[in-house]
Amino acid sequence: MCLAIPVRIEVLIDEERALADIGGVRKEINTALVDDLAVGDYVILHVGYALNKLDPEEAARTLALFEELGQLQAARDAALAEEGTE
Amino acid sequence: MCLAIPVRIEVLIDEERALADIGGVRKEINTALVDDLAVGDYVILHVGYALNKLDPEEAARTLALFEELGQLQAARDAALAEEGTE
Amino acid sequence: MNRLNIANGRVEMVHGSGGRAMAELIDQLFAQAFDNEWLAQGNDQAQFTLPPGRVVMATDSHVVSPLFFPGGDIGSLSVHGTINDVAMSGARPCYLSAGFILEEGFPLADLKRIVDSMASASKEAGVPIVTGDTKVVERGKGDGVFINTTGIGVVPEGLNLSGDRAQPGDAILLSGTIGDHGVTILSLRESLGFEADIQSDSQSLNRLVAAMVEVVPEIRCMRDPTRGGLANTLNELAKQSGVGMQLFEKQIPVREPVRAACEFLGLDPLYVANEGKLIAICPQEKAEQLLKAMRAQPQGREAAIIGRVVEDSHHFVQMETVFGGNRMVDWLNGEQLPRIC
Amino acid sequence: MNRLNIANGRVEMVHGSGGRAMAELIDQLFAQAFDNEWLAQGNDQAQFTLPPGRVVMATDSHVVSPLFFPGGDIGSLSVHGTINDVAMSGARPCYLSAGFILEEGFPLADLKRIVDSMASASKEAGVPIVTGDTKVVERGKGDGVFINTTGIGVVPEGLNLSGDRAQPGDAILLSGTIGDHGVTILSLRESLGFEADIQSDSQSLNRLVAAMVEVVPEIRCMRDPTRGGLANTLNELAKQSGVGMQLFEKQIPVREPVRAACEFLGLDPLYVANEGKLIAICPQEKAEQLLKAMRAQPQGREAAIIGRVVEDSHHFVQMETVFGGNRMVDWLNGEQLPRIC
Amino acid sequence: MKYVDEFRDGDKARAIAGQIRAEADPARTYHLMEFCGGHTHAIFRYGIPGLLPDNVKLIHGPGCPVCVLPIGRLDMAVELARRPDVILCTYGDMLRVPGSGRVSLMKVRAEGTDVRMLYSPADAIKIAQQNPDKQVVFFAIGFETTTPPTALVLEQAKKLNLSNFSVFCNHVLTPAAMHAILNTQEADSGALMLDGFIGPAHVSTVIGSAPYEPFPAQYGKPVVIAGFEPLDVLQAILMLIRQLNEGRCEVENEFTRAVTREGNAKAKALVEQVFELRPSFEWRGLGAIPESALQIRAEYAEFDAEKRFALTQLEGRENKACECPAILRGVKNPRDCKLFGDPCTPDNPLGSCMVSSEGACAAYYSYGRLSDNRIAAEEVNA
Amino acid sequence: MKYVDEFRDGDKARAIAGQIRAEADPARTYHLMEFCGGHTHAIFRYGIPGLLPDNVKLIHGPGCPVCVLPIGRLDMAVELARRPDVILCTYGDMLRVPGSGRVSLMKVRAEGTDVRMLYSPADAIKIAQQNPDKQVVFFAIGFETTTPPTALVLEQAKKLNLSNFSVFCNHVLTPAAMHAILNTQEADSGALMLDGFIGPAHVSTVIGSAPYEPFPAQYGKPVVIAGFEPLDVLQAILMLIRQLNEGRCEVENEFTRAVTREGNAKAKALVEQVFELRPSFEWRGLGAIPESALQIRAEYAEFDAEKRFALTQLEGRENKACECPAILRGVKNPRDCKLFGDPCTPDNPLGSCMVSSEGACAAYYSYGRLSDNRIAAEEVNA
Ligand code: SF4
Ligand code: SF4
Ligand SMILES: [Mg+2]
Ligand SMILES: [Mg+2]
Ligand SMILES: [Mg+2]
Ligand SMILES: [Mg+2]
Ligand SMILES: [Mg+2]
Ligand SMILES: [Mg+2]
Ligand SMILES: [Mg+2]
Ligand SMILES: [Mg+2]
Ligand SMILES: [Mg+2]
Ligand SMILES: [Mg+2]
Repeated sequence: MCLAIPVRIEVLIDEERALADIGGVRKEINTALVDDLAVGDYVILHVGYALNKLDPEEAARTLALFEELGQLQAARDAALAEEGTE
Repeated sequence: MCLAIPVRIEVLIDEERALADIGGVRKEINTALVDDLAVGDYVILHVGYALNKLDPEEAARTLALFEELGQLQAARDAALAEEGTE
Repeated sequence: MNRLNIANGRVEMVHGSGGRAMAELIDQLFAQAFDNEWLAQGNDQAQFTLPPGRVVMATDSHVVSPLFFPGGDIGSLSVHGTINDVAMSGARPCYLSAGFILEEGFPLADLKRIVDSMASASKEAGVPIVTGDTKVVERGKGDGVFINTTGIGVVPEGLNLSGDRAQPGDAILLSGTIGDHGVTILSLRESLGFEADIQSDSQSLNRLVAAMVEVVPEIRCMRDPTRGGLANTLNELAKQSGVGMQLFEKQIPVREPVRAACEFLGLDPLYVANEGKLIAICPQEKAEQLLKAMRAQPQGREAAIIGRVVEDSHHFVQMETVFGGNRMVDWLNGEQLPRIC
Repeated sequence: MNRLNIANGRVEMVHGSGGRAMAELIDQLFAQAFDNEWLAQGNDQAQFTLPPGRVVMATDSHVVSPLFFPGGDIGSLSVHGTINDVAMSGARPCYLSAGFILEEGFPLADLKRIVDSMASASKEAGVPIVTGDTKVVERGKGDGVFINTTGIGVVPEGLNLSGDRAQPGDAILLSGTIGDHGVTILSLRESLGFEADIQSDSQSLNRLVAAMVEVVPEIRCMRDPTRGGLANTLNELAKQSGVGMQLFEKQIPVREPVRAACEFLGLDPLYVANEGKLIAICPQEKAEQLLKAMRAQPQGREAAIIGRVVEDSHHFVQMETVFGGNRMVDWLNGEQLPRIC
Repeated sequence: MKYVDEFRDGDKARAIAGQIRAEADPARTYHLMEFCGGHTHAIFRYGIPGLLPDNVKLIHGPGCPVCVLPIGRLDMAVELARRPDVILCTYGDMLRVPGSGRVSLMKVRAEGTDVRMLYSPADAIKIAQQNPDKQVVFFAIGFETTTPPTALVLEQAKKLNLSNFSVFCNHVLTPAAMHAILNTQEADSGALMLDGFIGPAHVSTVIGSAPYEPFPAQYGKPVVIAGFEPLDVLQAILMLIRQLNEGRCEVENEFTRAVTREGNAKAKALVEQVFELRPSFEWRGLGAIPESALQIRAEYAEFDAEKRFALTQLEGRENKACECPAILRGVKNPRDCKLFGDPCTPDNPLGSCMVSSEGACAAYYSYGRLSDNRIAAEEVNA
Repeated sequence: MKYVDEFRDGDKARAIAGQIRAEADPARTYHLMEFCGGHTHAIFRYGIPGLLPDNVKLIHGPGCPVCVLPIGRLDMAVELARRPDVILCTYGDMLRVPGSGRVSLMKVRAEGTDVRMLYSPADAIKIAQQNPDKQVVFFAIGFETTTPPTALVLEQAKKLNLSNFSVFCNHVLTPAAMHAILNTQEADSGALMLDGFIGPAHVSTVIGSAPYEPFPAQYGKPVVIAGFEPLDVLQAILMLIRQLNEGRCEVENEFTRAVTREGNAKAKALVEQVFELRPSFEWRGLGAIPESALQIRAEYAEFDAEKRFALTQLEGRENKACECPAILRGVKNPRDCKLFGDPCTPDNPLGSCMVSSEGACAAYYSYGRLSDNRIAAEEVNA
């Protein structure tokens, strides 16, 4: 029910409508709930309505965090491999 | 368009409706256009409505006329046969 | 597996989705009623071996309204209709497929009645329904149930029946009374609403055909006079064979109520549909023998020789009326009848 | 014979009456497009000989909405769908029948487009439409056109494919990307109204199948993952064979726009219909050889090994997700999708 | 079927036909017009022309209500049917008649409009009751046979206070048309060969035989009212030949079992109550004929579709090559039309006479194009 | 798909899962409730339980709007749908939920009523415009995510002056439900084992993170707001474990890319303008919760289906053996229900939790009934 997905704004049609893209799928969406949209912005799309803008910097930060955890895991894997070869 | 057929009144349902029979087919008909109907009467049925009563004596008279012509024809046939055998 | 609520349930869109609900419908309704080894294989197709001979294939979709009528229903009709089309080639019908298009909201109890009726028609004729398909359309996009059946059969060695083989001098035989099916369906139309002691003649003719071709393998062609009735089917054959036909009205069996109903509806029984009758054309010298063989079968008890093939470059079908005059029996001309098959 | 007004005419009730108007429709539209010796016989059934081998019969009614879509229409779909069902047994499809249920008022121009599309699909696959039937229902009792096709074919000697033959250890192969057909149809729904650079994968697979069984006659079974998609078809096979299956999500080809559309519609591509894809199960040691044979065909260029048959008393289909977890891939559960086939 | 089968007896037919041959004067030709389509239909269906000597010629009259309706009136019905709020109901034959540009009600129905075929006008009332959101219009056509049921339906609608029912009235009058036939240019110039009328069967059950009395008196044309069964027709032909041979010229009644001089008084009174004469009405083939049709009286104005929908009279576009007008005036035969049979057929009618089985062209086409390679039934049964 | 695929990466998942195993204290159990059905769905679809150590237990919360709607409200929608003048529109999942006597909207539709599935509430407006003769009712359900679109639609209906459109409002509030869960008898008695919440993703994009601040403060339960992608869920689990290990108890936000403390001010203002708090609303499983749902303000009363149709609250008949209520309170697992799997399945749902793929029973049934004979992908490709 709360199914929603990030889509990229491709064209601003008017105050309330935009053309959005996700993975090559283009769809007209309602943007009345979100101010100050620009082409290239990502918004969360729900039942045909943009709910909110997505913050690319925050997304990058979260992904960086995952990256760090990935390095920790690599270290653990290496340690495990070492153990295994001992 | 003026397709109509004699049917026999089987049951008088009310002032305006009767059950009629033709050759074993039973159908409810409207009788509002014909007064003084009785079971056993034949009426001319058209687009679901009885148009008129059929007069059995007149029908018999017409058929008797045909019968006479039939006898004339039989006589002609006999004469022709005679000719043929001559 | 959930149990279908056959008593009170209805067809829902999900029954056509390809998922579990459809599998349940198929298992509990179709497979149970038709019950044979091929369906039980559970594949998207049936496999079997056929006896040697030419193979025959015929198909009919059935859209009759109303679905139930005296003498049958869309289920039995769909089995008879295709078995008969296969049999008209002289073939022994061997297997049937069944494709259902169900309308959302159709009562499962009615569907079961129809499917059971198909099953018993199929069993009675000895022709199993070996593969099938079910689709569901939204309410308002169908009419309860439409059923396509397709049949295959095999023509025994030595037979060669085809609509283009009638020859001047051949006799035209009819297996029984005409008009029963069409008039039965008409009698159910609310606006016509008449009652008569008649019922559809819907029946399988494969056993009759087997008896006929055994006795007279020289039969030129057979055809079942369904939509368009006797008149139209004879015109088809006349055109295909490039011949004319001469019929005799007084030899064509018509039940009294059928004649009467046609009379008050302004219809001609020659154009009214049948579902369990056949026309056969054979050399004149075999006609009596064939007639005897037909009358010996329950489906041919009222068979009659109704006319003869004649030379006619116009390919006209004509009929001597009971009245003594001769008239044309033309192709059916766009008559407005309810859906009958 | 009158000329049909194909450009501006519409289907009328009289086109289904069995009379001259119907004969005109059949002659000028169907017979002309399908054009083959069997139809030309003009009988109510087609006769032909079959090569030796087990005979296979499959049927499907097609009720897709909309009738025309990128990559095909109900006409081509109805030819592909049944050819594929026949071919999935390993058979060479030989002949098709076609049964039309037309809605009063349907434009003849659209009907011609559909019939022409059937004709070219049939020609391309080398499987002629040899017999047919036409019914017309009143406006509001149908949905433009429904088409039933039934096919028969012959299984070459030495092949024995059936859905109950999968064995633990067998490899599961898929002939290409999934979800293209279903998502294409969804994209045309007015209320969804999205655009994507995709089209239906509707195509005949008989040539691909012929190439496959020639190289690997040991194939256990094949099936086309149509309604219910890959997930449902694999569950069917698992149930029939009494086995489980283990899939690997990352090996299942899905086009990006299909994945994206499913994402925003809340669908799973595993459950979305395909019309030109097949699943094959074969002994593990033949898998690479089969994959190579598939990839050599235009219909199998994107083929992949997507999993393995395992022992499982629950007959579960499971999938290792791209994420690394394992999940069940259950039967389709009453999803509400538009009519897609 | 009593009163039906007796009147189709083959032996009697031979007898009457024999008598006709015996009495018909070989030195002259008898041109007899069957006014009614019902007679035309019976004549062809039972093969009557084959029983008659060559000098007895039947001319098909305009007594087919489908045939005589001018295209403009049909176009008005098409306009009505195309209104989204309207359900148009009419008799089956009317559905296939081509209007201007060959648009028939059947084609309009295939476009998606709601056009329904009626078996009885009473059903139109039911449809109105079942569709309170719609305007149900009964497109009424027909001669005096069909008019009383329409009158009853209008009365019923008034009683039921139906606000969504009306009648598009096209009822026409038989005697007026007979007068018109005898007053055409062709009739005046002698191109119309007509020695007498086979008079209407069922129309006469309603109006009686009296209204035909002017024809012998005014035009010197005898009239024999005949039933629609084939023996009735044969007998009427014999009776006309006798009148002509004997120099008599009167109204005779062969159909005495159903027709009296007065007709059905109750039906006539009802028609009088609901309808009144139109000052003039256009007939296909015959042009505008004064006082030849009925319109709905002011008391029933709310049920008059012409008033409710403020219909304006349309000028139909006739198919120029179609000979229906001349055929309806009795001066041409279907065979005289270049379109007859190709391309004009009952499946693809180009004119109204090819639609109803009572139309001369349709009857001629469906029953009359005979070849002559008959064999006898006896031979087949040998 | 940007911002989607990166959050489903299998290697990263192994890394976070590894970190969870490294940090989770084997000596204790972590009971974490994902409030949202969206999380429940992701957890099962991506096989997250298999990646977690045994002592990290996920509890499925009531955050599935289909699941928590009481049967009585559904019965009211059924009543509406059965009105001949009504077209009832709603989201797809709602169609299959069994109401009293197992009557679902899908079954009512099969009866012949006009029930339509919506993809977007904007379509309800279109349907109303296309069907001026009908009353179009949008059966609106959902948490704060779904509410702003409904508000927009109500505003639009008012602007368009639609006289045949109304909304049957069943919008509910997340924080109120969270409070309720922590205030049940079971919670008081300690039968509810709950150490912290994985907080809503899309609800929080609208309402922000601030509304969760009472939960640490009032109940000592930490909350980590998480996106609906599987890496988000794993990361949130890690963050909760860390809070619990470190003895912290606060609201944290894993979904910073879309959620701020304040949420979407414009959407909140619009909701405030159109809706107001209901004094009390019945939740399935949780009973009546004060101020837990919205109703349409008096200014929009003409578009309120409850007022337009004078609906009275119905008492639904629950299936007695269905454990949805306890599951929704977090104290039972689908496996605890005797009906689970037989006869209750997604195709034959006996309770609401078996309907939506976000319902705990459905998610569990469709994705979670795993056997353990996995083989590795590497082996297959060998
Ligand atoms: S044949 Fe056709 S076109 Fe010619 S007069 Fe008759 S109806 Fe008119
Ligand atoms: S399994 Fe079905 S009956 Fe049991 S709790 Fe879940 S939804 Fe209710
Ligand atoms: Mg057939
Ligand atoms: Mg048939
Ligand atoms: Mg046939
Ligand atoms: Mg199928
Ligand atoms: Mg199939
Ligand atoms: Mg198929
Ligand atoms: Mg298949
Ligand atoms: Mg057929
Ligand atoms: Mg209309
Ligand atoms: Mg309703």
